[in-house]
Amino acid sequence: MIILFYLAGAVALISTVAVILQSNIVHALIYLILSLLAVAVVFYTLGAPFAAVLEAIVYAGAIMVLFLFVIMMLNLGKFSVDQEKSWTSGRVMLVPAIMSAILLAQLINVLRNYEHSIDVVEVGVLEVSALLFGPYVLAVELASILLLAGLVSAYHLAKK
Amino acid sequence: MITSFDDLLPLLPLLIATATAVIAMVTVGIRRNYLLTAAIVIIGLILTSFVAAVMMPYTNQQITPLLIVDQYSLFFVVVCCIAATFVAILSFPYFFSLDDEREEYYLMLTVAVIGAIVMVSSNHFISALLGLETLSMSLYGMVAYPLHSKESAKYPLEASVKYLVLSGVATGFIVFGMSLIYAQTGSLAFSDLTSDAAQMNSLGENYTVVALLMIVAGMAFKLSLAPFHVWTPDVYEGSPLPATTFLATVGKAAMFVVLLRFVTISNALEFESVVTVFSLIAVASILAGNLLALLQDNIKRILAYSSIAHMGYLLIAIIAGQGTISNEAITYYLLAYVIMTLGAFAITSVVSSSEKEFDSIMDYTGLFWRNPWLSASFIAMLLSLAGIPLTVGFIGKFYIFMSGVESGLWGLLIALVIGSGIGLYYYLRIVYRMLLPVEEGLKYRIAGIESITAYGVISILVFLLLLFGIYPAPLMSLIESVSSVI
Amino acid sequence: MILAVLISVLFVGGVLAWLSENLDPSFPKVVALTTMLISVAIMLTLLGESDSEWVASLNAQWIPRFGISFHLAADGLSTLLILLTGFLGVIAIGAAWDEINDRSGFFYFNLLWTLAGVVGVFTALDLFLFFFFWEVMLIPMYFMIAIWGHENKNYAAMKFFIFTQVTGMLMLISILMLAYFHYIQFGWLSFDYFDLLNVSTSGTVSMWMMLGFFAAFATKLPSMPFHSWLPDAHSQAPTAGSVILAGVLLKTGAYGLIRFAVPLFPEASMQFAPVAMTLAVLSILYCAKVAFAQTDIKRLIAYTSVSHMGFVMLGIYAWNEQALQGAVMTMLAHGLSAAALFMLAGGLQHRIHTRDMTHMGGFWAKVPRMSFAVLFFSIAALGMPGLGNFVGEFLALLGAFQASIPLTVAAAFGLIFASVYSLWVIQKVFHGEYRNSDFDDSHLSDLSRREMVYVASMMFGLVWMGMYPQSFLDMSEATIQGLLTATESITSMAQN
Amino acid sequence: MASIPVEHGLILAALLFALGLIGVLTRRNIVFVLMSLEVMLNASGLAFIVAASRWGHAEGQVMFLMILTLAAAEVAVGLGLIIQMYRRFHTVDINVLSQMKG
Amino acid sequence: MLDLIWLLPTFPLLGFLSLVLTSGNLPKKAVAVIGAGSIGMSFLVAAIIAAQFIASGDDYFVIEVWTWMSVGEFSPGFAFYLDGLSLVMMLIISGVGFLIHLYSTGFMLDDPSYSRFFSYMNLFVASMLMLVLADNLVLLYLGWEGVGLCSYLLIGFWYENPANGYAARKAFITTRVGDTSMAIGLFLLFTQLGTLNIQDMLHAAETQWPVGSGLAVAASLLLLGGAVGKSAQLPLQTWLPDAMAGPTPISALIHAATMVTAGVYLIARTHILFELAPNVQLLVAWIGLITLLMAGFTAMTQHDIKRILAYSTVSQIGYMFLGLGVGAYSASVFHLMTHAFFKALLFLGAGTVILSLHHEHDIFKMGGKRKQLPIAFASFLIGSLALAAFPFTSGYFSKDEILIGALEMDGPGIWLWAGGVLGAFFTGIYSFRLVFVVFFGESKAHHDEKEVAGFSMATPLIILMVLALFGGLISIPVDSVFNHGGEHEEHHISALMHGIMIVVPLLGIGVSYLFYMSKTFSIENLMSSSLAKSLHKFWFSGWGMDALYQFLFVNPFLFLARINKNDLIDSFYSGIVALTRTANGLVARAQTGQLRWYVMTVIGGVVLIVCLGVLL
Repeated sequence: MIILFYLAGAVALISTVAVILQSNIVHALIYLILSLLAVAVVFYTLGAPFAAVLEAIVYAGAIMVLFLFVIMMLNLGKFSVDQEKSWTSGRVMLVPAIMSAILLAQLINVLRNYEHSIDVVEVGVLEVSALLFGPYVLAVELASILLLAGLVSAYHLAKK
Repeated sequence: MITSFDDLLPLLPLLIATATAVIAMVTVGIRRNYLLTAAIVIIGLILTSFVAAVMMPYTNQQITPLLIVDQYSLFFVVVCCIAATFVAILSFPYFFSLDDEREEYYLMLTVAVIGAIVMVSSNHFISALLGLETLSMSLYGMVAYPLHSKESAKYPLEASVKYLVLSGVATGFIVFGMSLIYAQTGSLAFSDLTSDAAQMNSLGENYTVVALLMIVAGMAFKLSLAPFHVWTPDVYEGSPLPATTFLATVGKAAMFVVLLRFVTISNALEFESVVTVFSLIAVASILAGNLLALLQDNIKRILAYSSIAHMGYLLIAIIAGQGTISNEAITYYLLAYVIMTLGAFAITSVVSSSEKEFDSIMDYTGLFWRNPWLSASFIAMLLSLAGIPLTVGFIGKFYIFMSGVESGLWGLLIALVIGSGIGLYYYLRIVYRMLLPVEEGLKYRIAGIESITAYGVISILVFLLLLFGIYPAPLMSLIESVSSVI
Repeated sequence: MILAVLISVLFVGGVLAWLSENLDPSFPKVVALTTMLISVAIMLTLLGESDSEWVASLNAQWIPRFGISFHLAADGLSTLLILLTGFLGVIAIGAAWDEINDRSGFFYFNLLWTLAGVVGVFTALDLFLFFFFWEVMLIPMYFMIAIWGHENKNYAAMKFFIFTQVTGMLMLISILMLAYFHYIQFGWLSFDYFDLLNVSTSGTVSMWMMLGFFAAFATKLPSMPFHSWLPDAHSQAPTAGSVILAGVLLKTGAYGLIRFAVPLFPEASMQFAPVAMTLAVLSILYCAKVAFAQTDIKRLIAYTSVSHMGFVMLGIYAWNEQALQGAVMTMLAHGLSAAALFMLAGGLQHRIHTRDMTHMGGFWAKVPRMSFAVLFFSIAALGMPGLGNFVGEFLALLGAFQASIPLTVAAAFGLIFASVYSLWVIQKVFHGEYRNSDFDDSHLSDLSRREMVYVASMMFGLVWMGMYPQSFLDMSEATIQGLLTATESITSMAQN
Repeated sequence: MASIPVEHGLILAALLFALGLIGVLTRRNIVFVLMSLEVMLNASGLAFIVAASRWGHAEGQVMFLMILTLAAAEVAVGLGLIIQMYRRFHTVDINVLSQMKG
Repeated sequence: MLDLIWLLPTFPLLGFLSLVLTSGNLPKKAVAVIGAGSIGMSFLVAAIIAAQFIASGDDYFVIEVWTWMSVGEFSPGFAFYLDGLSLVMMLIISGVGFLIHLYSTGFMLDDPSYSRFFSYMNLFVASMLMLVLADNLVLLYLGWEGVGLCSYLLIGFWYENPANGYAARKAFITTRVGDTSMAIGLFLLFTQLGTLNIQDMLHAAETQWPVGSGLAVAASLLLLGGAVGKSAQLPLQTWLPDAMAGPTPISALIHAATMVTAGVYLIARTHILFELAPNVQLLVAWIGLITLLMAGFTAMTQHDIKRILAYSTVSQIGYMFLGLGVGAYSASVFHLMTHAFFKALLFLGAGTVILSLHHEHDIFKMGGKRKQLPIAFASFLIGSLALAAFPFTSGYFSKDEILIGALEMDGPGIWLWAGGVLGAFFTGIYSFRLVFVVFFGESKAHHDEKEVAGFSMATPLIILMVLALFGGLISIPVDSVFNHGGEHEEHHISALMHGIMIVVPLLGIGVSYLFYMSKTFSIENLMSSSLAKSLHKFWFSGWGMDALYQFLFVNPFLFLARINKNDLIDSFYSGIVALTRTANGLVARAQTGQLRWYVMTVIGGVVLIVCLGVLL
């Protein structure tokens, strides 16, 4: 399990790096899906199978497909790949990379002290559901409102 | 867990608002009618605020871990709903001649209000996040609303994209910060971060501070505090005026309530570095906001910049949190801010429509002699923003000063004085424009039958502005009692 | 109650004046004059009552949360200044009578509201209320300058507003600190003057608080180095605005120093007195010198105002009976003489459409009555005995001499400078050869009958003040004695 | 059972978050920007799952669900905007959206 | 009748008010009646009062009309104080004043501003009477400033010419310097002695201050400052010659007979204070001496008839100061009176000359006018004789007394006496230079003009001639004022000294005769050397004092005023404005509109605050 965690983590990292460096948008999307799936595996190793499944189905599945649809609609071809290459040079990366590195360094700096190991206990769909339909039932309702907002907005914005 | 009717009753305002949204949606589904939709929404919102107002004295209840319905949240439910009602009324003439489907706008507005209601009642990460995102999600739509219209004057698309991307980044920070705190405390509810239980993980103060500041950064973004303010003018300018109004009033107020609750419950001010950072943010916001507005010619941008500064003023009261009246100060100032911002935008929106917005100060040359009433209202709003007596803005500033004095925040008070001094310049620039002799005929209509209600809104706002500025005692005692629950 | 009625009359009169414009464009001035006369009548009723105690006191709760009350009352000093306000109010309306034809309704609205604010300032005994009125009088004044001002009105109005507002906020901070100290010491919040007098403050904190008040008052007064708004405001303001500004508004600063800054912080004030007196002397000398260099006649008079108000500040910070009486007399006399000079300069500008003295000269032959009037008030301004200004300045210097000899000697040089610039004006404008190449002199006519009445009444006032100042000194005496007694223990301690 | 140090999980999340940030900062293609935002949100979700398993709670997973919902809604709106942008400007370059400034 | 002493200044004041209020609408005849009549009334009252006062035999008489102001211990009143000194002064002022007013009714007849002229004149007389009758220093200061104001107004009476305005301002401002010094002296006296009532004050000073105490020195020095300003003594004498720009009767009244002697009056009035500070008193004498010599030199070089007289006035007041300085107070006051007579006569005579010759001032353009202008000639002759202290004219008695006073003084007295005698020599030269050049020799221009001297102008001249000749016989009742305590000392002066004092002025006249009448000596020869030329130039310019003051005070002031016209402090605020604008420019540059930059600032902000949070 531990190995799987690190392995999946490494895959997730590498594929995410690929996402942000990729020029071909479809390739990038596929790397992103890979990354999400790897994260799903991480979820699993951390004892959250329900989350892992949702990550795979909703995130890697539904949302990414949405992206794919849009990319197909926009029909970004070879030209856009060249354009992307010209947009992403090392110089452009420099400052963002430094800033992110500082932030990361800060985070790692403070996280270092966290000397606690996870005793992986599986928290499955039952426990989650008990919460969702128990104390957090309002959250579910509110999430529906959130989706309603997204729906209405997206409907209005995306229509012809 | 909701187990009984007693648990449901405090949720009545939220339920009514949601019902309004549903009814409106269904109505739109059955038959599109602009007036009808607007009427439903306005009635629903008025009802919500009325119910919340009636409930206010009796209710103080935690409903599930997510929502706290106390006097304070109900007070802001009332404020947000009334403000939203006014926005809805102002929107009516504005979108009246939009060559697109106009009804969804009201839907979004209602949903946004639901988000705001959730926010002001939240003391839990989940509800705060959901409320915030519900509000933002609707705002993306509202900001970009006229983008199909051929005559849409401004850049709603640009505004919306900017807002969405930046807001997404900010949400990312908030969520990540929450996860760090959750990792530390094991609780998703707002909780005391200085308690022994929170500190037992031997993570050290820095961990908590970093987590806190990431959340604060995200919230500061939503409040457009420096240095997270850059989006404000562009989004304000690009959005249709009613959406800007909503964003600037309800959006800010709800977010500020969340920040207040979060900071108060988590005892964030116990960390000295957090106080320092807050102070720096406040000073930076006051100076940046006022300086940016200095030579600006676009009224929406001026108001955007000034809102940056006003949020900085409010932050002073947050920093003064140890004092006895800082909560009252925040509450009063927020209310004042809502009234005067709403008023200022109301006046710009009354002369504008979705086809053409008159947002350059040049457009207001000589307004005083053409329409003294409208222009006097505008001057009152601007002077209130500048904090001149007779207006609610003065009492608000008085409160801020009082809380600053109480906590001995001299540096911040000096910044406040300097900022207000600079602020006078650009408010007076607008005033002066209006006082100039009339040039060529007015470019815009200043009265139309569909604007009558909008004029009504302006009169109410002016009335409130003066009432709370001249005889604030009743409001003060109300605020004193509602603020005590925080 | 009388005071509340008085202030309301002015407020309501202002609104009526504005509204009456819709009926007929000539109504506003009539309404304004009527209002003003009614107000003066009300003011005069104060005279009978005021001998030593606070009269016409009104104390109603306003904002109980902060212990703020609507507390108005007048004593001798207030009554004097209210009367000055009333008198100059009538004069100002007179000055505007012909000059303001454009949108006169709103003009008189602003005029009356400014005066209402001023009366409020002179009578408020709650510091919050005081601050409230302090700010209220600014806005209409801003409008007056910004709408009916001259070529550079925006700049001038803005400068006026920002200067007074920013320093006003510093004062607000001080007021709040004081109220907060009251809260700490007595357990309840109060903004009442008499409550706050009991607050004992000391050391650095009290010095800072005092400086907050000082900043606001020194700006309004104005004193070096806060004076730079005044020349602009004066030169750009319409005549009536200048009259009110010079005659009354500046006096609120001096009044504030006497009523609040010193009594509330006697110890800090005593420590600060040398600095304040030095500033006063610098104002007197520096501004006299700058005045001399001006070519804009209204600007010149404005600088002289600063110079003269330096005597007031000198007198106040010398803080003894002669000095304070001198300060009060200077306030009154300068109120009349500066107002008159501004009115005449405004009249001149109205006639020849320029304020540039380099274009003028030899007007005596053309407008002898006006020339004589200007001569009279210039002479008064330079401190000619027999006229009010002399009494004030002499007493102020006499008192100041007991506090600081070197500063008084330096201030006395102001008398020389005063004669230098006063006579320079006379020379440039009225003496010399008449030449009209630089301006259109078709409207250059002598004082009208109405103007003569105003000018004569002000002359009469100055002569009265100069020849029998006792009627004024008696009114302010009780107040001053009271203040001196109240601060006696501290001042005597400071001197030892 | 095996035990994974909590900080490793959180550092993984932080790394992914930072990468997402870099993506938002560097890409000019708005679709990439949106994808990077998803990465950031996903990283936050991961952090919640890690924290949840540290406490053995289910609450963290509930939060994850909410983030998921949020991400979905945001993508929907975001993609809607992208379509409109492409329709209007025929490009996905975010630099065209800089008409307002000052 | 003594109670009515307040009527004295009231008549002229009423005259002033009625003339001002009618603002030039009265016919000239009425103006003349009001203008001169009011002074005449004053004189009448003064004469009656004087008679009664002397008859009563009291030392003094006080009446307070009303309390001017009362603040704490400070309560000066409108109170009049009459004793021998003020009696003499009020008689001179109202008497000579009346004569000059009478003269003016004729002299100014052609002037369009006839009424304005008389209004100022009346105001002057009122102020001057106030000055001399005041029982406290504040009231005296009122008169003091009032006469200064009238002097200003009258010097600049012909305002079209900017030079007149300049002279007027110069006069006012220069005297104001002295006035300010005096005001400070008043503050000092009040602070130290607690009263400004002259008699009480002097009494208090006598009892509280030992002779030579620092306070007495300071107080008397400050008062002296006022006196030298008003009386045109060193170092504030420069204004008086320029003051001749006014109409000639003004010069006669204000700048010869009355106002300029106010300084003498002040010192005489407060002589007890000066006696407490012997060094200062000596300084008074030296100032008088130096001034009289310097002015004497200058008077010999002038061409302008009025300027010669002006310098001679300065010189004569120098004598009075000399007298005050050596303690010969009554001699000084006596000289003050005789000087008033003969100098008024000279000026009025000069006025007749000037008016007759169409405003010609240069004496070298006259000549031989003896027959053409007989009355003027007579005036000049008699006036000059008195001025030059020709034996048994009025000037002779008074000047003699002063010189004897000097001689009686120990220590430097002999030097002061010698200087005074030398001055008398110069007086002889310049006074008769004037007479010889103007009235004798060949007529150079203006042959045809007739003398303008109607009844109103001739009468005063004749009266003044009599007074100038025989005024020395009047005895003034000032002993009680000055001789408090000690008996009056008899003069013990050797005949030699008397002889010198009689001869020296005659020598001066003789020298003048040799140069200007018989032309035995030639001025041209004397002037041939370059040293003489530059000396002449130096004296002509009044010892370069004007240039010196221009350089020391006026130019720096003008320079400072010019460079700081726009108010340095204002630039400070402009600087703040500029700074704000720059700051605006800087922050506004962040608003690029570029989304990626915006994201950058947001993330940068997070990085910043997180780092700050950790580091702080």
